[in-house]
Amino acid sequence: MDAISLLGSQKDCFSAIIKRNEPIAENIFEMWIEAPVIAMSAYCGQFVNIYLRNQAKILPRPFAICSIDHSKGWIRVVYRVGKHGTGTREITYMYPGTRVNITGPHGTTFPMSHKKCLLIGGGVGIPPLLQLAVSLVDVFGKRPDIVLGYRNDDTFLVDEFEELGTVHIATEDGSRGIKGTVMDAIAQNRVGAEIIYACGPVPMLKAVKEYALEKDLTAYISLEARMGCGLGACLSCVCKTSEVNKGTGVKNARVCKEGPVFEVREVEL
Amino acid sequence: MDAISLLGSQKDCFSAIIKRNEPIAENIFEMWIEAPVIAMSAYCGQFVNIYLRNQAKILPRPFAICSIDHSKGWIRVVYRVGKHGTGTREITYMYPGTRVNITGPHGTTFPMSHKKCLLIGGGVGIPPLLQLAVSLVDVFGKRPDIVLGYRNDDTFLVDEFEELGTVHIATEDGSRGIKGTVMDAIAQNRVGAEIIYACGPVPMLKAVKEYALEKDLTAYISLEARMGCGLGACLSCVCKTSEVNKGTGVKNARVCKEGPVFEVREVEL
Amino acid sequence: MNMSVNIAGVEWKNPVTTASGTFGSGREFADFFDISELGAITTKGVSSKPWEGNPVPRIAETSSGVLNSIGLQNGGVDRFIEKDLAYLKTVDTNVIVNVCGHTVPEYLEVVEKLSDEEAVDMLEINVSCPNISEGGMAFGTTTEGITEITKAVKEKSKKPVILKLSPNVADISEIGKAAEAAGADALSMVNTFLATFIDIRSRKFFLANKTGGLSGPAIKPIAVRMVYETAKAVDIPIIAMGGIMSGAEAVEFMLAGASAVAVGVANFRYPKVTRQVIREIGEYMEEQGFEDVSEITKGLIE
Amino acid sequence: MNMSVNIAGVEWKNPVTTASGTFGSGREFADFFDISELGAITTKGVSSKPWEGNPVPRIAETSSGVLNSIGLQNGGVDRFIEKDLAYLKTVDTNVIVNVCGHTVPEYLEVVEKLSDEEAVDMLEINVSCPNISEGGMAFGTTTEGITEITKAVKEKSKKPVILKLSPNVADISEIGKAAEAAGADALSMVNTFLATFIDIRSRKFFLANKTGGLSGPAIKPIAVRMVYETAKAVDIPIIAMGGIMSGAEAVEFMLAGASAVAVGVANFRYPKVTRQVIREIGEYMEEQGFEDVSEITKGLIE
Ligand SMILES: Cc1cc2nc3c(=O)[nH]c(=O)nc-3n(C[C@H](O)[C@H](O)[C@H](O)COP(=O)(O)OP(=O)(O)OC[C@H]3O[C@@H](n4cnc5c(N)ncnc54)[C@H](O)[C@@H]3O)c2cc1C
Ligand SMILES: Cc1cc2nc3c(=O)[nH]c(=O)nc-3n(C[C@H](O)[C@H](O)[C@H](O)COP(=O)(O)OP(=O)(O)OC[C@H]3O[C@@H](n4cnc5c(N)ncnc54)[C@H](O)[C@@H]3O)c2cc1C
Ligand SMILES: Cc1cc2nc3c(=O)[nH]c(=O)nc-3n(C[C@H](O)[C@H](O)[C@H](O)COP(=O)(O)O)c2cc1C
Ligand SMILES: Cc1cc2nc3c(=O)[nH]c(=O)nc-3n(C[C@H](O)[C@H](O)[C@H](O)COP(=O)(O)O)c2cc1C
Ligand code: FES
Ligand code: FES
Repeated sequence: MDAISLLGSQKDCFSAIIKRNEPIAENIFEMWIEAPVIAMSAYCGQFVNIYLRNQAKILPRPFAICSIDHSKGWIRVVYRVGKHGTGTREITYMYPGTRVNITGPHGTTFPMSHKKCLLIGGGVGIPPLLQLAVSLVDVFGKRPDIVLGYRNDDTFLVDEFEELGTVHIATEDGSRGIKGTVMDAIAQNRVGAEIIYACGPVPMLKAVKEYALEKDLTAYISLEARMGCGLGACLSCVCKTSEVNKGTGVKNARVCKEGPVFEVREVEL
Repeated sequence: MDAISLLGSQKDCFSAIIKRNEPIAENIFEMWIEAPVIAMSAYCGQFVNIYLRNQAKILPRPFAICSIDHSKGWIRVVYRVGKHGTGTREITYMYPGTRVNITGPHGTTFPMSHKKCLLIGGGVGIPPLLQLAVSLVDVFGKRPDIVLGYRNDDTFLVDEFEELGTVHIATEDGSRGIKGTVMDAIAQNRVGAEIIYACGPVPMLKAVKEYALEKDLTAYISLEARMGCGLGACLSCVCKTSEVNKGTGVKNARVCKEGPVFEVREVEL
Repeated sequence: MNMSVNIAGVEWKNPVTTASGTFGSGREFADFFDISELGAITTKGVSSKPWEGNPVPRIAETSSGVLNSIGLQNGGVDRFIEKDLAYLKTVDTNVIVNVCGHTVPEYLEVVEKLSDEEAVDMLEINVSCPNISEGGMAFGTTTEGITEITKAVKEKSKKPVILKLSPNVADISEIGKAAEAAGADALSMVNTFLATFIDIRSRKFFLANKTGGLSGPAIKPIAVRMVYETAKAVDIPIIAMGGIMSGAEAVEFMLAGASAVAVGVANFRYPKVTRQVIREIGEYMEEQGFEDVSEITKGLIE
Repeated sequence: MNMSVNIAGVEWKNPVTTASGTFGSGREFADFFDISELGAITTKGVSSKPWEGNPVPRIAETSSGVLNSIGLQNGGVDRFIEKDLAYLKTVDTNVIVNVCGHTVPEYLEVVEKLSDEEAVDMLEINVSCPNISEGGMAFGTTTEGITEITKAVKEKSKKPVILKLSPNVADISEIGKAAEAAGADALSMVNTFLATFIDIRSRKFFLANKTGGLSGPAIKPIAVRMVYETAKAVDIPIIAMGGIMSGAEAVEFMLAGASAVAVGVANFRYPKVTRQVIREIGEYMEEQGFEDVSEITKGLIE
């Protein structure tokens, strides 16, 4: 087996103390939460559900765990404030020192590998790759290649990635790094890899899938989906699978349970 | 005419800055709001509507204006946090420096008189009498008699009333002043009056009505009602009247428009 | 950019009116903004004689909703003409009068009196109020009932007639079709949902009338579905309502097929909301590159 | 203080179960608390063959509500028995299996298979799902439909049968009476309200299935009214649901006449909510001086 799959099993729902909640780019915030149980049991790729105070909004907001501070028992999420989405706007008003309801960790993790790793992230798909990079360096001591796609030079988390691996940047408007997509950046920088980890918008993931199939590489992608429970109970969040899924008994997998991390060949994008 | 009726007409709805919001007794808070337009046009007896941030709660919360600081352009409301009522709980979380949506001033005012005035308040019916006392002293230079009923010695606003008139206190448990009702306090203290102003729970207002009719005194009472719009448009807040009401065309008056202040003889309690 | 709409022959400067019973006759809101900016003002329900309405409490707050059982209190049509209509004459916009009654003759008395008033532009027939025992909802829940009342009113009315539909039915589009067949010039929908609230401390119904009508954002997803179904079934214009709190919900109802919208309990939360709704519909048109507001009504991509 | 209730011959340790489709088969919630504390666990809908369900998006958030169009995805009854029921055997509480189908024979196949399973305590027949084209809601919206399915199921079932009613009807108590007359042992109500949500930016229906079912606190006032009306009309016990977020709403439904309650989308907001509901019902009983939980069901003062 060339990948180590680790699954956290301990879960709880509780009100955790917010330690920091600040903008780090336009409409992008980072929030540090004191959640020792989650920090202890979570692995890279998993997510947490954040519950809103607003009683009119019932559904949890799922966010990938961007990084874990094991010594403090803190976790970090980096989130985009939606233009029309009002829940994330409300999260920006959650002040440090106050409490937020949270459950986690949920979902599958990035199976780690000692091979030559390529991390590909686009937009708010970038955050979950940070803890993966940390873990890869920690466990295997190898610096991965990291390709990050942003809209423009209003980037975030780049410094932290640069400490962990070789970073290539693509921007839509060319204001930083290469003008174009992450795939353009891979081609132009001739980035090679034995295994791929990717998270980002669907068009990007489709390109990653094509690339992985063409080069016959294993590629783990992390998916987003509209969620209800975020726990595996309601079947809101499914994605089509190529085979009958063991968890559901049909050709569907729950992104919150069998995902969010899938090997590209398992799912239809 | 022995009473001067003054009606504010200028209205607005806007987000006003909260200057203070603190507990002054158990489950009783006072909130100072910077609302110059309201401060300028409001008279004693009128109320404001406070709108909640919680999108799940649509109806405004009506609160009497307890006092007006004309020099600063501030108004004060003193409010009870309901045991099961969640809107007032939310209002306690409105921090100074943040903004609150508010409209006002609404409703009728206490018609002021140069006669010997008796002010009778019970519970959260006490706050609106404060601005009345201030106005009576300001305009006519006479100190009114003031009878205040509380549950126990966890009283509020007493010091401020004492600066304006002669205060008699009744408490349900006898822990301060006379043990009993405001009517007991009036009887025991042999408080005399030519005109009465009262605000408080319905049983108290019924006793005041009986007393006023017996002694043949004019008595203005301020009523509470379940409100919808709080503006006179929806007819949620009516009370029964003895005559066909000019505002509505039936034997009903709108507490938010023809009230909250009524002469006792106009309404059925 | 054209925001005006033509509803059954009446030109509205924009597609926004007020929901009956939530705006009085406009006077109270004139303190806050220039109400002539509205496409139309829809008044509270008016009956042939004065109605006292239901006992209090008449209103309760629910999660994202409001439950009311006013019971159509009003001072009667004569007083309405004398006081409210006299005031509304001074406001430069359309006036839609909401008409209620217990029996057909009661409705007709009001219709006839208002037909002679120049200041009245349209009549909205309320056959869907859940808060009165006879009449009201009774006419609005069967195809026979709606046919009877529509025919009778159309025969007497000199003004375009809007039938206001009840959502407390299995298939609202059937009722809408029956109203159209009987001659209705337009439909308005939805009235409130029959509902209740029990106070668990007193163990009694909270409303003195036991039940009431639910409206507000809580019911919007059901109302949008009903407007969509009905718009497919009829050719007359629909004035839609049910939980419009901003331009977004107004646009949503129009995409579902409504030609105009009415704002109800949102007026209780923010007295200037109707003006905001008009502005935000305009902003949406700009964003989508629409020249005419009717493009929203035809704009759903299925 | 006695919190146990007897629903159609089955003893529940307390009157709280989960609403079908919102709790899976319980496994996911067992991570959070001991689910054997529940009066019963109601599973997601189970059909004779595996169902893929509807395309995504299948869920949307509305004001104080949730709109879903899952379309009853499930792995079929055989897989259910093998996987879910095997797990539920290890949980010390009642198991209610929600049964769905397109045709009567499809329902009966599931009923027969589950009738032979000792671990199944009750069957809940879902004739009210608005998210599948045939079957589902079709059986639940007419007295004929409900009579047919109830009789057929009762003939085959060895377990007590609960009929789950649709709120998308003009008079739900009529449907409830028909179910009772046809032999239903209990009723559960309400299923979701047919509703929709249009995304105004894309100008498309948000849900891939166009329409969905609305539930949550938004609809509670309508659901309580329906439970009240039906409880007056029938003698069989009612399991009530629709927006229960805490003990207060559970008590409200019981005062309206329900013998038990089910918690749905509240599980999405707070995974331990069912335990809290049980505790708060107990606190309410203490506060009101009730010795037996059935006193709440009889406790409304009219
Ligand atoms: C497993 C997972 C991990 C995620 N990680 C991150 C992250 O690290 N950083 C980040 O910025 N975003 C992340 N997202 C997306 C994030 O959940 C949404 O941006 C957020 O829920 C939007 O909420 P809102 O209240 O602003 O939107 P609203 O439109 O108000 O939300 C309405 C409903 O739609 C859902 N929703 C809206 N947009 C999305 C979306 N793009 N994906 C899924 N559900 C959505 C909401 O959760 C809510 O239920 C993740 C999503 C998933 C499924
Ligand atoms: C003209 C007027 C002046 C008032 N002045 C004061 C004051 O100065 N200080 C004070 O503490 N209280 C005052 N009240 C009462 C105050 O409005 C209520 O206590 C408050 O609305 C309760 O809100 P809640 O969110 O806690 O209750 P909830 O139960 O959550 O409210 C639900 C609904 O019921 C209404 N409601 C609940 N209790 C009352 C009540 N007792 N009277 C009227 N509506 C109610 C709410 O406004 C809301 O619409 C006044 C009421 C009126 C009508
Ligand atoms: C307090 C109140 C009074 C109402 N009175 C009437 C009425 O007199 N006639 C009528 O047809 N509808 C009446 N309605 C229904 C509204 O006009 C409207 O159909 C409903 O409230 C839905 O819109 P909303 O959700 O925007 O409030 C009333 C609604 C409320 C809340
Ligand atoms: C995501 C979801 C899935 C559901 N699936 C089913 C189902 O399979 N069978 C069924 O009878 N009801 C189903 N329902 C309806 C619920 O059981 C319940 O009747 C409804 O949600 C009202 O309760 P609530 O407001 O507490 O959620 C589902 C509801 C939701 C939200
Ligand atoms: S969100 Fe409920 S199963 Fe995934
Ligand atoms: S609260 Fe609407 S008229 Fe008084």
